[in-house]
Amino acid sequence: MKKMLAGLAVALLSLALCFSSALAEDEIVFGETALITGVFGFAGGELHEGIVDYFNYTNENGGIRGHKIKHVFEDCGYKVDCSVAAFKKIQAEYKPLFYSGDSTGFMKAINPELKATENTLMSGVSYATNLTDAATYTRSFIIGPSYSDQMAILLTHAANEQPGAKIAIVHSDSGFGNDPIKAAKVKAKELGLDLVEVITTKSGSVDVTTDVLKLRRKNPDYVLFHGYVLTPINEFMQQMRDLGLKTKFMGTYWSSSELMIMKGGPSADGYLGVMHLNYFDMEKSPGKEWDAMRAYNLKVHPDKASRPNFYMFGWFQGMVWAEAIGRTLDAGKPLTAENLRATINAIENWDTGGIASVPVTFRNNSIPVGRIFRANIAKGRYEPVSETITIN
Amino acid sequence: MDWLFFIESSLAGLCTGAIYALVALGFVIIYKATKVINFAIGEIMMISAYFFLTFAGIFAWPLWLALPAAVVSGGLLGGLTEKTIIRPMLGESPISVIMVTIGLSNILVGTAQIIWGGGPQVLPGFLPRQPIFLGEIYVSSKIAFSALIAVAMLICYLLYFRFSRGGVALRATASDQAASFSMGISVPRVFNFAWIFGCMATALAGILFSASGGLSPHSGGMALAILVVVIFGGLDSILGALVGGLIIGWLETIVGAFWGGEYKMLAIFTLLTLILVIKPYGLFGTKEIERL
Amino acid sequence: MRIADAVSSYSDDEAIFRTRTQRVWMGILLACLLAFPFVVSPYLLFLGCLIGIAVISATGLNILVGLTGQISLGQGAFMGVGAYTSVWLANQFALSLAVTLPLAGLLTALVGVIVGLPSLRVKGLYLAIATMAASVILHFVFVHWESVTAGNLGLNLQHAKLFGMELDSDFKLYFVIIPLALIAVTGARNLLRTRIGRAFIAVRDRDISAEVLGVNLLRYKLLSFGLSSFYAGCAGALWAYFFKVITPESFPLEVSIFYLAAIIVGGMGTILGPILGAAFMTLVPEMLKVLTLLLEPIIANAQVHLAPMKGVVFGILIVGFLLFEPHGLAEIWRKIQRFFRLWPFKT
Amino acid sequence: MSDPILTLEGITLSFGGLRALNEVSFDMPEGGITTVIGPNGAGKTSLFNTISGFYRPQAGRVLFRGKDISRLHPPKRAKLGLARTFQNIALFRGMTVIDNIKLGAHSHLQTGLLSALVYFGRARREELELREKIESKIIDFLEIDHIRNLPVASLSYGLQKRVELARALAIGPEILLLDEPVAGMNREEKEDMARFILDLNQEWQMTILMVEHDMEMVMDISDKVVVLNFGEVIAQGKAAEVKENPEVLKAYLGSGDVADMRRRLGAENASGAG
Repeated sequence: MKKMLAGLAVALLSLALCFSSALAEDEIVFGETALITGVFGFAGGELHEGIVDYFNYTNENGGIRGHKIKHVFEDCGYKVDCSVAAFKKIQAEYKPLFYSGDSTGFMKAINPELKATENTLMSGVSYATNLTDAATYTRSFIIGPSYSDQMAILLTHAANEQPGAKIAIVHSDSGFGNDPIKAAKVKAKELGLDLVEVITTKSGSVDVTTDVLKLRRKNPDYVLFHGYVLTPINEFMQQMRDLGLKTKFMGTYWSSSELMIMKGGPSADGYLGVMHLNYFDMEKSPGKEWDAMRAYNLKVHPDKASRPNFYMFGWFQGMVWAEAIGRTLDAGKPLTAENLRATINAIENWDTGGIASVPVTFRNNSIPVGRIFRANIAKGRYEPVSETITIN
Repeated sequence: MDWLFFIESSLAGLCTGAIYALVALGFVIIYKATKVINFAIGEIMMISAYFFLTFAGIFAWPLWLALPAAVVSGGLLGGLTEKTIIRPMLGESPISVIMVTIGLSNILVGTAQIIWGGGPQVLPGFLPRQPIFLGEIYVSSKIAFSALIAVAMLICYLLYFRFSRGGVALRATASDQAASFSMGISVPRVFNFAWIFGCMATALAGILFSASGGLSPHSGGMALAILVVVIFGGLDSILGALVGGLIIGWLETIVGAFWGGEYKMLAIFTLLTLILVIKPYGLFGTKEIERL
Repeated sequence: MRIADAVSSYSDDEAIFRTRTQRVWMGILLACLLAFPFVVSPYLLFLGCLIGIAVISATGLNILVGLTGQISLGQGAFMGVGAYTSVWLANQFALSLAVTLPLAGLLTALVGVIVGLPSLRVKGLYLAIATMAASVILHFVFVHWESVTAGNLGLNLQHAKLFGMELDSDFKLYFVIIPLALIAVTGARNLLRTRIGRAFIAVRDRDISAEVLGVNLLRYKLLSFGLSSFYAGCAGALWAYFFKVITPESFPLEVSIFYLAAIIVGGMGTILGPILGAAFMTLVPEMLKVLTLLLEPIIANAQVHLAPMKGVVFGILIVGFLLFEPHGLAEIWRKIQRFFRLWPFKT
Repeated sequence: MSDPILTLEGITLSFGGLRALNEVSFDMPEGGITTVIGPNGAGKTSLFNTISGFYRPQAGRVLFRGKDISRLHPPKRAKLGLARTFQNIALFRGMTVIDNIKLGAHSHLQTGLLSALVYFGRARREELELREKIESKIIDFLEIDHIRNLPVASLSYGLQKRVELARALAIGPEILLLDEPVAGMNREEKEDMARFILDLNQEWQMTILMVEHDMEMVMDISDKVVVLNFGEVIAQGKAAEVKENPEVLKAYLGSGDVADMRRRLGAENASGAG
């Protein structure tokens, strides 16, 4: 009885505390619904650390034009109602300028709310094709090419390497997995590629044998994977290699991390991923910012010598936000949503010092640009194999 | 109709089915003894696969040691579960017992994430990879060897339960608890024993699945099909577990091969609905006699 | 301290609130609910609405599981049916919430009755899996009936309309959700003191005896499924109006489990239980976040490291309540009441 | 005594290969007390279950006031006025005494779902009327007013039996089937129960069919006794006649092969014939 009352008191007290934290005058606030738990937690956790590290790094180097960054976040494990709650809480208390959303569902759900906020712009983990609709999503943008654009980049690369090649697409049966499939079919036709097979697997699929059998019969030159994080990709590649198939494998951003493909062993060698960012591990430095990031990571996380591409995503996202604010301040404009939006839309051929693998240009709420990287299993790293591919 | 493809798919499906049968057997052993439907079965598979990863991958034990050690650890986890949270619930309403195992599954997922992190893992390869060709017919050796191991374990179990003292005690308890108690069988020990053995079968299947399907704290979802298998075969029927496992494994694979992966769950759950309408207690389950 | 309840007529004895004290407290509670949206932050207002929706759904599930003793793992999918129905009706015909909500409830009730059909032949564990099958099949329908559901893309919804007014904020929706939740709870409470409620409990406690005593099992099991799904459908419709977007992934199996957990933690088979359970289970993750924030100075990066604890705590709550307080929060509340009723004479 | 109110014609019921009832035929005079006796496992409870419709006999008919009710579902039979109590008390443990009794009246109430949800109009009126009726007739009569709001689980065995009787009365029975109404009671409780049964029969003009082991009580209050053994009627008639029937004495009261009989009956019990 007494214990319960005490518990209640603690809970109320903590609620009160949580609403009383003061905000310093010239701080700029960024909000985030992090994705630390749940099915995508392993990727979201790295992404989150990338964001945190970038903000700390910026603060240690004087902030954005002298403004310190305050970062507030909550973990929601991919649950929309929780994310909405977190957004409202952070919005009520801090009115952040930028906010990172943790799922496509959340970013869609929050859109009306977001438009009603004073000054908040949102980007996040989603590359959903819908979000490129700038008329509906006036306050959201994508930090990279949309899933459809990613597929288009991969297909373009295949068409360049081998005109008229036979293509198979393997995707998961989920909102994420189904997103770009229609667009990809159209694009393949446009590029004169021969789409021989589209395989839908249930998410978390265990046995890929029959799918491999199908692929063996069609013997495609390229297999494109999309919609996987805890992938059956390795199993696909292994069985197909065991069968002696010479197919090349490709995958979209979330399927191009070091966490899965590098564990695939020899059969994963030569896997092609699409990235608008550079990887954390590169043969030679792509730029000054990249060096600074590595040095900073080494300083604060001496135990983590390598990072997957999700970390880069987080760092880059923070960087885009800071750049938008910096440019707006430089232009002498107040930090309103309209001004920030205009600044982002105007970003053209921005050199990120090696964080992005391409010059950054915003179009259609997104950065429809990418490069193809190739997995070199022996060296344990990805290597760029294509020039910048831009989708119009 | 591509008959070669059909045969190849059927073989792959039956191999998956053999592993399903192994999990289902573990499930049925637990159900027969304690009347508990274990919704945490997928998570026990997942944790056991992490045990194997730890022993074989991190401690670098040889396979002959790591595999049995992981299986036994999975069994001990089952025994511990029975002792701590299942035993106090015996005799409670089915809903309470189901929910306690669902609670357990949440605890196991969180624990796995805390201990091993949320990232995907690849188990050290211990299955042969050379493709097998039976004439024209291709069989993935990984899945074929998984099935062989599962079948070997199944046979051991069946022999054990038929001929050993422990097996007799288990069967006696399953058919009449009060009578077995009066004959000097320690019913609580049999319960514990059933959980240990049931979870050992589950653990092995978990390792086999993860060996080709990859592993993460959320891999437990793979066990959803097992619930279909046991209801389809009959909750208290070992024969039902074996036949149900093979049929469901086969059906799932064939539907996936010919219609697409998105129809797999639909197909097996539709079959489940049909069987519930036609034979409410599954193919081989016994109907409970109701009394006033 | 109260000594006894003086009751002068059967009508008084059958009333929900038998004493003056109870009525006064109820009045205070209503006043608080009314004042709530005027004084709290948008975040707490959001949580208030969320709890209101959860209360409706949990109360419905309690009718089926707690009162009638039929296990269902389909509550989440039923909410989905209600959500899709209301969104489709609202988008196609620009109907008001006053129309879409009952229609969503009715259609869901129909689906619930169909899903409940196996309950005539199977019980307990078999029924649990049968309802799970229904939710898998419904999920498939949500994904693949693209002309109605738009598949994986999901549907967007404009602001709800009611009597010519746009419900364009949580503040306005609150005044729809909370009264509906009160109506839902009162309905369940009323049901409990009539022949239907008694028949439900009789089916739960001893179905065969109930049948011999004149209760038609077929009718009451299906009635319970239908009624429970009606509640779920209404809750789902409100959920859709509240979040303004639905996808097939909005209503996974976890939602069904969440509601089962809520009525277990709250106290099955009582009226208060689902209310307390829905509120508690909605607030626990929020409380945990606050707690980890407080631990931040002590444990570096506590927010990140303790995140997986949420699942563990959810599991421990279920197991812990089942093992140590199977009658849930409602029972704890009763104990507190008894304590204060006797206070200060007995401590 | 007048025309039979209930007639059984050649009832045969088997479970798997086991025959629980074999060609059972007898009838019950309206307004009388009929008692079925027989050793454990003779098929008495199966007979009750057949009459209330829970078991479907393979052959034979049940006639109620000359009308064949063999195909009616249990709830319909309850509505006709076949009320019963159970050998092992079957009260609803989640309800209070008064709610248990009210449940008995279930089939006579009309309240629909909507009315029930708002508890207004018919629902309210009906509930209050029912309460009034139960209070004035049943609760007073059975002297259970002090426990009406208690949960049934907290009551003593004797009181639970009494509540079960109250619930059966709320059905508004034409025939009251009592399955071992005084089993397991102490002397005082037994006397109370016997008094209630006699009152019901004489003052309420109620027809009663009873299964009972307590021979003293059976012989005291029964108008007619039916003896079952191995599912067959071996004798029926007035108590005094049956008592002297040599067949009955041999099969039921005789001691010679009782042990053997019990063993065989035990086997039958275990296989679910009850």
